[in-house]
Amino acid sequence: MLIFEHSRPNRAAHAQMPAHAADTSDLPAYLLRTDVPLLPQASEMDVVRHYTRLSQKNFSIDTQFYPLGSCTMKYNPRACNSLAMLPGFLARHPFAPAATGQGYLESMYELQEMLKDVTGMAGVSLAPMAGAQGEFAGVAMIRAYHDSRGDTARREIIVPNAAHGTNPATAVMCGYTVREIPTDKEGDVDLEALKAAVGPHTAGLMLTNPSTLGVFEKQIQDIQKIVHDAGGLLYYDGANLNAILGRVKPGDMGFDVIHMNLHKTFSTPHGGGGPGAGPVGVATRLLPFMPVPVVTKENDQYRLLVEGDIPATIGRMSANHGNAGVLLRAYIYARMLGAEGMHRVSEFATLNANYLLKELQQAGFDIAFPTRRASHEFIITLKKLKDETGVSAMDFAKRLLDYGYHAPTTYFPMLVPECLLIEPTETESKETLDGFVVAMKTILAEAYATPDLVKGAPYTQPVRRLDDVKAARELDLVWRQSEV
Amino acid sequence: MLIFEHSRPNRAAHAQMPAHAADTSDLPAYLLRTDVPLLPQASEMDVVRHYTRLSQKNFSIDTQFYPLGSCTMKYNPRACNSLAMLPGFLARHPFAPAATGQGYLESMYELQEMLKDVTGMAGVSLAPMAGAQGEFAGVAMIRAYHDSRGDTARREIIVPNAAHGTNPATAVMCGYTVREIPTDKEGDVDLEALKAAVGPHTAGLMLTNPSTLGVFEKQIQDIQKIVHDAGGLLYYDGANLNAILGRVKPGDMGFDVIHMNLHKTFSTPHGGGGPGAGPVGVATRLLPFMPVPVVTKENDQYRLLVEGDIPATIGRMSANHGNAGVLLRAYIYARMLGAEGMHRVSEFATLNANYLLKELQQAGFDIAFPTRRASHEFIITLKKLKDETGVSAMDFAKRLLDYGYHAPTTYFPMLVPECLLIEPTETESKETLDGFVVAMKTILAEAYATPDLVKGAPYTQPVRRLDDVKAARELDLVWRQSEV
Amino acid sequence: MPFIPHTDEDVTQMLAAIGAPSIDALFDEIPTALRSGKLTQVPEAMTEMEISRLMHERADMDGRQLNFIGAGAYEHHIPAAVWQITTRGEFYSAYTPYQAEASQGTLQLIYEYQTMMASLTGMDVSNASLYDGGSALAEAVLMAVRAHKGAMRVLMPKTVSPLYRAVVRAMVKNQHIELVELDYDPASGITLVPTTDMGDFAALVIPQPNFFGVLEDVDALTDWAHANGGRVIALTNPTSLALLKAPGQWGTTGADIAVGDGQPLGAPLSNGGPYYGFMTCKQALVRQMPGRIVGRTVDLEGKQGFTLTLQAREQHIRRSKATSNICTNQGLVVTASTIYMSLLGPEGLKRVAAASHANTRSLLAQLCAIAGVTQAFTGYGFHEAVVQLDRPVTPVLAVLQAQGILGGHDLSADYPELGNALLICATETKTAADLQRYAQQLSLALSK
Amino acid sequence: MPFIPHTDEDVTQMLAAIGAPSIDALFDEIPTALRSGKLTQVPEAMTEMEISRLMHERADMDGRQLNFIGAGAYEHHIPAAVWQITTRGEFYSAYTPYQAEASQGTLQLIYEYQTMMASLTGMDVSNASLYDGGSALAEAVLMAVRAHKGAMRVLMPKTVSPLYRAVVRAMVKNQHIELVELDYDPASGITLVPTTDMGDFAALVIPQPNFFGVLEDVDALTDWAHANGGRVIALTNPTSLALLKAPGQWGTTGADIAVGDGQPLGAPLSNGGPYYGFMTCKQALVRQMPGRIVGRTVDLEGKQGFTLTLQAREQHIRRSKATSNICTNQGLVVTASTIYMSLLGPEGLKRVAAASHANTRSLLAQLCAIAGVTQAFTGYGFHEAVVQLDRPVTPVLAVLQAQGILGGHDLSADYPELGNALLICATETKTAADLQRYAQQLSLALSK
Repeated sequence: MLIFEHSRPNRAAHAQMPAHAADTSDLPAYLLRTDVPLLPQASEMDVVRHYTRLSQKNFSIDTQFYPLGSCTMKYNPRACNSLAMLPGFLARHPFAPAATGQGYLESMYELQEMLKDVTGMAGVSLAPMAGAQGEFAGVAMIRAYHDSRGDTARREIIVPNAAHGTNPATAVMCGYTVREIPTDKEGDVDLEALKAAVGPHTAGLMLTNPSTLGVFEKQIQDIQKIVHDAGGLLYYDGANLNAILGRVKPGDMGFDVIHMNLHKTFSTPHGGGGPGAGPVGVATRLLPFMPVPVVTKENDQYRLLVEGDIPATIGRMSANHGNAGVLLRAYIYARMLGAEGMHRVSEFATLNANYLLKELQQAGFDIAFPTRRASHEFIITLKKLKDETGVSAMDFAKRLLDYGYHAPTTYFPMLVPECLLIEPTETESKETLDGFVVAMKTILAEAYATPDLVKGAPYTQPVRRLDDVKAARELDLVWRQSEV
Repeated sequence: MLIFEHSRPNRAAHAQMPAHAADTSDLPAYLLRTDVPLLPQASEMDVVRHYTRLSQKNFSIDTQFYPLGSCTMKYNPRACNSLAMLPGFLARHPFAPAATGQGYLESMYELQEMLKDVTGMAGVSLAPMAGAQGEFAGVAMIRAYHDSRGDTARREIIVPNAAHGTNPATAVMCGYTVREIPTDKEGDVDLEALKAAVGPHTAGLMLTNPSTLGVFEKQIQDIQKIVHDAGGLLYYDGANLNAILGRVKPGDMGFDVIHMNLHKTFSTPHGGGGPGAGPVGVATRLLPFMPVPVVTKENDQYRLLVEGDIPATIGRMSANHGNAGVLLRAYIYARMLGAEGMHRVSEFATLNANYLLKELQQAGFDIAFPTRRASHEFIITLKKLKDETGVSAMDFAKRLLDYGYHAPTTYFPMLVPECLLIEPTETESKETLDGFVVAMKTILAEAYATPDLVKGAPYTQPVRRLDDVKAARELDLVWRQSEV
Repeated sequence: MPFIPHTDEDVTQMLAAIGAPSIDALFDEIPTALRSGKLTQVPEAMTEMEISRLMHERADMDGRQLNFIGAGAYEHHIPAAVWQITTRGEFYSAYTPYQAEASQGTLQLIYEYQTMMASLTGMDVSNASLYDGGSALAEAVLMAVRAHKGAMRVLMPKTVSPLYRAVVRAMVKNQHIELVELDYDPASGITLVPTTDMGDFAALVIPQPNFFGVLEDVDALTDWAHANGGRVIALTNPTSLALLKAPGQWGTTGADIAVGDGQPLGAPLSNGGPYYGFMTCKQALVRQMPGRIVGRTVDLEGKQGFTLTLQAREQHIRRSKATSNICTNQGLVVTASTIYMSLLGPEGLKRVAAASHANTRSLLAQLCAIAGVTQAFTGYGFHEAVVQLDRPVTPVLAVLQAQGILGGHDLSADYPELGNALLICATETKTAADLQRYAQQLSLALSK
Repeated sequence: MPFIPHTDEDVTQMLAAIGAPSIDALFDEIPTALRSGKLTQVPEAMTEMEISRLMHERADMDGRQLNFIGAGAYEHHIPAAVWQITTRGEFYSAYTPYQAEASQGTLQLIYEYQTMMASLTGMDVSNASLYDGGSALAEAVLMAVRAHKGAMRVLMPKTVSPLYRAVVRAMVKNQHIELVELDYDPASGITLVPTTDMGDFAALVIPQPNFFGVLEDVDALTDWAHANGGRVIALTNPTSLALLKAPGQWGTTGADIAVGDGQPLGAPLSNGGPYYGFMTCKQALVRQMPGRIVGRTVDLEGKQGFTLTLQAREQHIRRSKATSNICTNQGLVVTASTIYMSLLGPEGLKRVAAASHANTRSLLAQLCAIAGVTQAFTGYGFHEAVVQLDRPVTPVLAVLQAQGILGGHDLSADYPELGNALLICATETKTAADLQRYAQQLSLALSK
């Protein structure tokens, strides 16, 4: 039932509106609305009941295991939520003077300092509101750097073919053309192809390391040298930072700029699709171009540096200071981890991934890169299963829902057929992983014994498999009053 | 799965404990614990996940309609919760000086004043922590009153046979014997029996009005006269106060003492079985006996009156000021209702009850007192159905769970066979009531067509019908480590 | 009309269905003379926005001072998860779990709670909670007398909280139960084993730690009571049980009933409530226990499930013959407490107890180094202690309060024999700097 | 080890299963030279209790002053239910709803959100949200240019927030899109319909209300833009739309794209975020729209269900040819906003808008009665207004701030031509006493 179906003309949650309708007769008719917008007319209880029940139709970290590669679905500490929502933080207007926000600004300054340390970069801006905006800021800084040197022929960004789709999309948004380079059999960048690709047209390379294939790019030092020697800069996609937190610093690998997904590595909630936060860290040569605002400390007072303070800035990503409440959550999480805790994040994320890889291999699954260590994630391919039974990676994934597990990432990276990208994260216990392996084995057996059972999954969710084709062909994006 | 099954030796939620084990070597061994108590050893996420999932196995007002007679399961406004839990309220120690709790105490003072007004009583004490404690305080005051006058022969409390079980149980706790009197066919107290029962041994009468049969006691003025003339006092059980809020004041009916269930009429949450709050209101002659503490206002400052301030007090029900946080919620609710809103509570609770009665009567259900108006609740009896199909009120109730409705109160009051006591409250919409009627009709048809289907209900809950006999015979009240 | 969904059209349709001309007509059975007029003491309705602002202003008045008061309610850290989960609608707005199949969440949780409390106290069984510590003690006294079937006397040490004793008095006095006070040793602060014949008694109450924060000699007291035909009611602080010997292990055969206030396990101080009383006991006494109890059983298909059991003891079945008139438990606070205990675990709770103990010891040492402050008792302590000042307590506390410090609980009214006595407490929430600040301010206050 | 469940025994067993001697060994593919040492700028771990105290202290520093700043972020009452439901684990910790069957809660909610936003703006379709108002405007500019397939110029009135214009500049400058500024009428504060030939342009942005709180002549501007071959991008405050003409009704055929910041609909001020950007448009442009979109469809059994649709536009499918690089939306804030709109309803939102408007009018009247204060513009206003002072704004704001009042947003840096201009705002959260207090304090400040 949709909320609109609870709606009746003139019903309302009366405690939630000003008691009287104030006078607006000073406004002329030609500026005024004449129809009633289609907002629900419902009682407070009906709204509470509707959305409480709706929430129960979701999988979530608080209720299920998400072995979802590349997404780092780990526990979101509840304290981060309640402390970031303390009245003093919530009530402050973004344009209120810095003097009224020292508690917030101090926290943000310290977050910048911590992120500089873990990434090994010279500066951090918290401004970007999500990973993709962080990427945009990063590539825009690369461009600003070359432009500032008059090196304007560099109009190409190199991207490995295993990269996230945001990488090429971002490069285009920054006015670059994209050149894809292949991956070798071991899952590493094809060095020869890279050498052939670089040149005076190369603005930079965007790389995820550990890669989207779940392995650490062993030749990272060579790659760095090739790109830098050609005059390009190196962009680090922080999607997989959880795998190396406190163990390897992107700055030490020679990267010039990095974005971090705080909703991955720093455990801010995914929230059903956002908000995230995508701070960028930069090497010294990119400091002059950082997106504003940046928090600074002067005479023990904190304030935001804006356009006038960083004259060559690429500008601003938002009218304010990014997703401030998300940044606060990340700060609180970082403080609870501490230095030691950060080291342990990558250790146990890696332990969990390698254990799960081994157990699934034992259970008869094909590992995409069996000779490699898993980073915090790894890939299995169901190509053989598909060929033999017709059961696809998608079918397999849907069947997992019936067993109470969120599906792994499917069909990404695109270059491994029928793949499942699996990332258990450090916050799951051995028993949970063992339970998942049992479910995987059970489904594997089902796929051979009763393939139609698996192809028809899921059976236990609020709906059966949905018709995506119909959804795209017969677009139905809004409810209409005429449906009542 | 029980929380203990998530437990592993030496696992822990490390953010939740002091970082180091402090020195306790000054304590001698003979005072110390040597075994490890059976508390879970689990990660923070496992605990959060376990209890979040567990919560989803509950019905609740926020997810379902509860037509639960006598319980007044209405919407608990979310603001009452968040405002009662503001840090300043939560952090205050009950023994902190009154000067540090003026915000709380002022609210409580105003709550007392409002409750005096709606009950028509001369004084209110907020001390009792639940209805049963309110009853205890009320009857103890009746006893203290008689005792203070040397009228010590009055050792009997009269209770109608339709009363809640707490009434006789309370009278016994106060050292009284209980005399039950019958109810007439119209659902009213049998006046002749009452006249025959009263005498110099009569300490008082405990009455619910509207009664547990869902009707307003029409002869209340006669009853009052009979009891008072015999020298007894009148106790008002506030269970059904929602039915007359702002319309009839128990004080005007001549009652000497009343308790109120704030978790009913004033919408504090039931919380899966408490905490409640059971303030008592008293007529002038009982003022000297009120339970402490009581909030007073002196020179614009608020403080608690304690034993020394009310020398003849029956004493205290708790070491502190009762269920303070519950009282705050009731206060907030009362302020949001306002005077007009309180009138409307009883109006719409009564409208909903009478509408539902009529619709169910139309649908073929037998109404226990068809000639009477429903107050905020009413009774249907399934005796005929039971005789014809074997389907009992319990079976019917369980089947309602399958349709997403909580069961009405069953088998209470005991004097109506196979009864369902139904109270829709004022916060449910006509559509919800109509939906409930459809479910009731459907089950009625099922009971005749496929009685075994109804007898086997529920089918859609986390468990099927439970074996209560086994539960009581083979007591299993704690989990044991040996089960792992 | 806050919280009422009815539209005018709804009302018209519903009245038509009823066949009544107006809502007013639905009240026609109420004698006209009784119908009340307007409420005069209830102000006009406030919107949520308005009440919100008012309550924020009032809560801000009740500012958080640095608190060193214990005396039965203790300031502990409560993990954020505890109340975030507890106030989920499914727990918060659920009814008492009488419909077991639709209440497995609450029921399983209580079963888990019962298991934890029984283990923490070293007893066999637990109920689902009572109102608070004081009323739980009163119920334990009634229960012991019921079980004894003879003696109507209960021995009550003066080291039991004066307020708890007041609650017990109020609740048992109409049933002719006599409470016999036991004195304490003025040097050690512990209750001495009686050396004279105390006559028949149904039970001895043993507080551990006692109201002075001092640890009683529970083994000796327990064995003495049992040897003299009385049962033992243990009154304990649940946090302390992570560190101290469980009542079930006291003496040769253990206490018979254990009660206390569950507040330290996840309930905020909150002006005194809602807290909850816990009660556990030996298996033999289970049918004498008041309050709700959850049992594990199976469903039609043999699947594990949970349900309220032994309801035949309760008022809604047994009426005037019930074990108590008690009806509600403190379900929501028990929910919080169960989550709290699960998050802390045995090691966490033990560290909380140990840190509180060590902080109190440290504070005590610092305070007693101040001229004019002495320690009142020589007995072992847990996380509270009594100090005696060289001048009346009230003005000293007022000076501290002006500095933002709540310096403790003044004992001079309840225990005049102790002189200018102050009960102090420092839980794990206090830092070394906090303790130092208190000592400095007290030193300043006493130097004037 | 906060948030890591592993026991030593777990680690031993897991390493044995892997066949690795240590956790360290699992990193053996990383070149030794790259392994970093200790983190030096990350302090030692704090327990939840410790960080809790620290954050409470910091939040208390950021005290709540009486706020009259608007300028793009507005203080409205947010019903308690909104964030209590939004932060339920099932919404808070859920992933992006790619697995539709396990995400019907989030997906249905977004479908409901799309319906509300489309209706509020008078447009056909909505996406699932973008980052914030500024970036939504930038995406709308890119979308209009994409759709136009010719002109690379977009007309941008100076009455659009200077910060929004900065965001748009930063986001489009690398794609050779030219932003042409349009001046405003210094008397009325509205953007005048251009009377000269503006050349080819892809779109005209129309802010309503504009940054000065003044209402533009949206009908005339819309018709002019359409007559000259450009599309219309409406930039609106969603609260105002309960009162003001919806973009879909502007002029003869309505705006083509509507964007804005959703913050006023249930997101707290919160230092500037997280907020969300909304975007709705005409049906014809739906495939040019960036961001996620939810559609209704059916399952295998014909039952209604919801799923992400038109994913072929998005970066994870289309990569370098995507409509945008955008990946996340602001799901959780949209959740809050959808609940907010459901609780307020059309009448509630209209009353909020009307009360904000009336309060601002009243404040403006009181301020302009003070010597040295004049109203800057004659145009109609919504719930903000510009006043001009007889002296520099900064020191006056500082005096007010010392009295606990945030007096507004200083315009002198961004609009030097307006002199000592101050943008003020009073939403429904302000009482008559609040307004009076501001007027009194300003009067005092200016009398010195």
